[in-house]
Amino acid sequence: MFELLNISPQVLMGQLLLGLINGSFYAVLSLGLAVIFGLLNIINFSHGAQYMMGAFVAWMLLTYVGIGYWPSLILAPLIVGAVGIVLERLALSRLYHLDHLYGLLLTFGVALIMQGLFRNYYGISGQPYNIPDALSGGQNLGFMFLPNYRAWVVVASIVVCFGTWFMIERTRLGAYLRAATENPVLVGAFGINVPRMIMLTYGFGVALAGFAGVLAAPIYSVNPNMGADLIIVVFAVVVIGGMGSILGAIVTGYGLGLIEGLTRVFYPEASSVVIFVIMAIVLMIKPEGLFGRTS
Amino acid sequence: MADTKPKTVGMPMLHKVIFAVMLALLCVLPFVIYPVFAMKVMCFALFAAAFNLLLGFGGLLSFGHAAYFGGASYVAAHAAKVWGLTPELAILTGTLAAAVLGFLIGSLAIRRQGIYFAMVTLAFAQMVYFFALQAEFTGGEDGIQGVPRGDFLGLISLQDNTALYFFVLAVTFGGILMLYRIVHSPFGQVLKAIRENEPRAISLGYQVNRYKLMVFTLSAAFAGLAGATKSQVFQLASLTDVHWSMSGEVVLMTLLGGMGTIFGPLVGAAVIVSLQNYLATFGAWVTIIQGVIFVLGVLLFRKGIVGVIAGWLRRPL
Amino acid sequence: MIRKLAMGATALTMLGTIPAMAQDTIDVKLGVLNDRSGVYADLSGEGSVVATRMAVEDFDAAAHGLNVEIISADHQNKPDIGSNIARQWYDVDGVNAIIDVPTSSVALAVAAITAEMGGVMLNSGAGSTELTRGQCQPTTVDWTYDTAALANGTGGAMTTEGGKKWFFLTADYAFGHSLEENTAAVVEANGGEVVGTVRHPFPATDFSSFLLQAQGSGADVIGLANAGGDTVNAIKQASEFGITQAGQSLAALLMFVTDVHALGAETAQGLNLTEAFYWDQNDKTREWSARFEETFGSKPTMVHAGAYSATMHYLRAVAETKTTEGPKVVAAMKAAEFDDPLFGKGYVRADGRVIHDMYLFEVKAPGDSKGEWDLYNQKATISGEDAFLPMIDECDFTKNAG
Amino acid sequence: MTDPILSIEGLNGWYGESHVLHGMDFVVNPGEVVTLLGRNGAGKTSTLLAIMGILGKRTGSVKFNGTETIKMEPRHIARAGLALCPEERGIFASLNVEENMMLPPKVAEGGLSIERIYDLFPNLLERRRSPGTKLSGGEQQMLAIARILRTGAKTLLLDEPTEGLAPVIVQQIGRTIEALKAEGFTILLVEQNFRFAASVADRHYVVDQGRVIDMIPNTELDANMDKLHAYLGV
Repeated sequence: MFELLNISPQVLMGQLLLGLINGSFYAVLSLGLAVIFGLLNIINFSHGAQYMMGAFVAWMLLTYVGIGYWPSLILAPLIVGAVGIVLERLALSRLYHLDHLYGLLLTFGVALIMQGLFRNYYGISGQPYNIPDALSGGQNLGFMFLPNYRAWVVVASIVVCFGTWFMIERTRLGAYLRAATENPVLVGAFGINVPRMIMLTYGFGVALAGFAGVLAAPIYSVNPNMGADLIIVVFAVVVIGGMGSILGAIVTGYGLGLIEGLTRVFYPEASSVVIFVIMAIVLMIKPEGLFGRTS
Repeated sequence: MADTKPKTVGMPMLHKVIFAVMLALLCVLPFVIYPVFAMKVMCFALFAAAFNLLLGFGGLLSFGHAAYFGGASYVAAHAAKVWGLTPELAILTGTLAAAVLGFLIGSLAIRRQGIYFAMVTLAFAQMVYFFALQAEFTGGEDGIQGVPRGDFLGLISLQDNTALYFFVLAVTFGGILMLYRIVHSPFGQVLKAIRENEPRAISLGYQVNRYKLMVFTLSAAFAGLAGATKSQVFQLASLTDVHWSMSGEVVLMTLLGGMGTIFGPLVGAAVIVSLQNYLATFGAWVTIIQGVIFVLGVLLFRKGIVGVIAGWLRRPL
Repeated sequence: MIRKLAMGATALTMLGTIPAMAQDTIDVKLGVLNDRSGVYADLSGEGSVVATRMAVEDFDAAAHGLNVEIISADHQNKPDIGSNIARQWYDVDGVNAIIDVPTSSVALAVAAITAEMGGVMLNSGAGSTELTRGQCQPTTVDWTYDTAALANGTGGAMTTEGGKKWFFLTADYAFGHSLEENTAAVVEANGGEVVGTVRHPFPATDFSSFLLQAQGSGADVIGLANAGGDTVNAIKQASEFGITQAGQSLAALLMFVTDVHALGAETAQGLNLTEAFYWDQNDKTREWSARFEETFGSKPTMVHAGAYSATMHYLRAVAETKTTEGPKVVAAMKAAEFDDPLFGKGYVRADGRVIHDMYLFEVKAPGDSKGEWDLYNQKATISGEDAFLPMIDECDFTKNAG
Repeated sequence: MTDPILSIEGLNGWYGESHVLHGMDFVVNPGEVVTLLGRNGAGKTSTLLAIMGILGKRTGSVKFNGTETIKMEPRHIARAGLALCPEERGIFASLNVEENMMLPPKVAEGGLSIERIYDLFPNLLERRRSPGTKLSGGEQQMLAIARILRTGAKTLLLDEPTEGLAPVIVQQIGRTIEALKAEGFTILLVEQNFRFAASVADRHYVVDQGRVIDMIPNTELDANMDKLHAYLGV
């Protein structure tokens, strides 16, 4: 069948692998978004800007302080997360009793401010950031040349996704989180500091975005707009997976990466819209999303 | 049930006065400020008012209203340029197209609620955007350029800015008055009942989904009217008008002005369009300032400018 | 009515000041309209304002009896915002010429308004050939480049050098399509063939999938018919996937020195591209670019240079004709050939197309680069006549105007 | 006479915009089991929520162990040794039985160990990996009570622990409460099941329209039966 479409199985394999790599970014980003939505009930529209910030912080660490890729992989998410925590304390925490809409609008505004500021100071053409030496080069897989860095992206994202999933679904801290997602008031009445948990969760979700940004820095252009359109796609991923579902975000992230990859072979023009088509279909058939709980 | 049917509410004196003052000001405006700019403000005011019908009075947040606004502007531009229709017919065609599109998307979207509703509308709007990007007649990212201004009813030339201004004034002001009428009609009262308590409205025997679809279609149609008119003013239709950030912008206008108020969206649109216009020299600061407005609006003035004023006056505005 | 009164008042004041104006000072208002916050902000943006101001100073406008004022605005790459500003500038602010205007959709809208209002459109930033063909206007002067010239430069040179089989990575919008079409025609005219095309959404971040398809096609050259961030990302990823090491060459069909700078010589080395201007070409360009850098902080792009030279030529024509009426000034610009410090000898053709040399550059290897901005080796010069498309009859305004 | 462990004076409470408590006054002494009786909507559950600090807004005085808590955050009140077993049990669906059990942090020494709890409720041990809400109603109630026994809190607020449960389970809960009382726990109980209340409590406060209108010691219950029926509208 693939031969009929003029695509050899080898090429298809390659494309699927690339889809998986893209899916890695979607998975890490939508995971952060889902974690935040789960506990805060806020759609974090500044997620794309925070992803951009992760890449920029890595670049700044390198340019101004001389800190390289590996330390940045830890440091940049921490810094981005800390900025997120400030935002949560100053602004978001005042909105929890309101409709979802307000959180979305506030974070949308924050995204505009962040992107605008970076644009003012660093221009738009982007900054160079090289692949770390340890990961330069690549492997010839027979059906394609796989750059080492891309392989690392997949590994890193799987580790982070699995780690996050494990932390939330299998640890005591995660149990607090899940409980607070269901009934924050009761969890507070048990003596747990829910506001601090919410603050840290937001910081963590944002740090995930920052992490994705550092991962992206060596392969995509580090520029202020890099997250602007991505947010809409990641948003769709979370909705398809089921708002707030951790597993849903991860699986859908990788899955849609693959589907997008296939679209790029068969109908490349549509690769940016295919996710929305799927989102519309999913919402029509299973409105709570593929992995969402019906409530 | 039958005997408690909500009645049409007459226009309160205060609103009559405001509309009259507004109209008077608008008649003088083109001699004071640049008419094309004023026309742009009016188009966006109508767009925001149409959006507000859905969000503020219907309680439905659409995140894809650019589809109707921009879609209609393409159709109207095409109708005027290629089919050679007169401006009023071109606008009518665009509006109809938006209404049909709104009906189709709306009939699917209204089955979902809250954030899911917003997402469905966004998804369809992205598809419309994709179509606008791909379709032959839309001219890709160049858009449809050089749309003739034409002759109103085939008689009066709209080449002159002032003539065009009064044409646009009639269309948009008329549209806004019609929206006012809709909000204060029995239909609007039912909408209000649905927004406040949907299960109760259902138990009262209202076919809630039919009302939702109707308000969605109406909102899309008026958004289309605004978009179609804009295409005649600027003589072009472009991707900007169907992009998702346009959907975000209209939310901003409505929120800033005060959603669920009559005059809020008009004020919001005027403020945002003026900002974009007068801050154009400041480059990236425009986005930053818009962002700051969003943040402050959400934190401090959730009721919006007009909402706050209405609170002082203790009168609905 | 109020406006008429106002005009009457202005007329009165003018009457009153006639003695002072006996020296025939002409007020000239230039509007630099470009992208100051979006993707083209670095390659045009504030830099074009700086370049325009330099032109006014270098021309010594006051000595020529011109009183020049420059204003600027951000069109945000939106045609409606751009055309609104343009109309307002002509209608209210009394602007005589609009300069730069990157983004084809905005440029086309502004060109139409300019013709209607009798201004002058000095295009430097936009690359659409439509400006001097399908949608040509008697008041348009298209100074710096267009997609056809880029296609001729890069496509022609690379095909004759042996890159016979081409694969295009095209941004899926009108600009990308026309860039691809122009280049494909040149490639075929030079005996090459197009073995495949993939149209990617605009904007896109990940190009690996498309690059893999390009790699699988067995093409000699991968032509990047896109712009800005898309091109940068595609090149970055091509280097990552070892495309060039594997023997395929990359041709960026629209790329500016700021993009190359953003990529760094490390990643961009060996890349072929065509530009109309490079700061390090000769003493004159170096001298001017140094002055530019002093005010602006970085080296100029060809768009900045174009804004400078177009303004120079425009001011010369205004000083000569002693009018700011668009059609007359443009006619004068077309009548006189120029010898410009930045663009060399050239002329404005009847359709508004400015004919000057274009250059094929190759990005230096990092070892050969002596500084952050030392990026290009000049490979070939393409004469203006060869670079640009021939004029179409409908746009021969000198003839049509009679 | 010892000081009361819980002393409520002039407690007003609001749920959103609506004013639900209008000056509650009552005390609970150490080691007592006290019930709040009253019709639906009388304000019993709101009283418990107000004591925990999780009703929308509250004024007046709530002294716990002599400390004024009216301005304290819920989590600090909990840390002081008050534990709530909420209406409808508040078992978390996304947590398994053991996670539900381990959720409330220890607030004092002397809580039941997990082994002891599993001894008491062997069903819970068997199903410790099942999602909390997959248990039967009775098991969920056991879980909800067990969970707060773990924390070491000695004053428990139980909101209708018998609601919707089979008689044999209700009896079991009754025995549990008696056992807790014997161990020195203080319990404030909200009940609709009047007979159950009578079987475990020392005193009963009758609540109506957000205030206490009467107090009946359990020993005088029989004598006051008619009055009580009138209050409760049975």
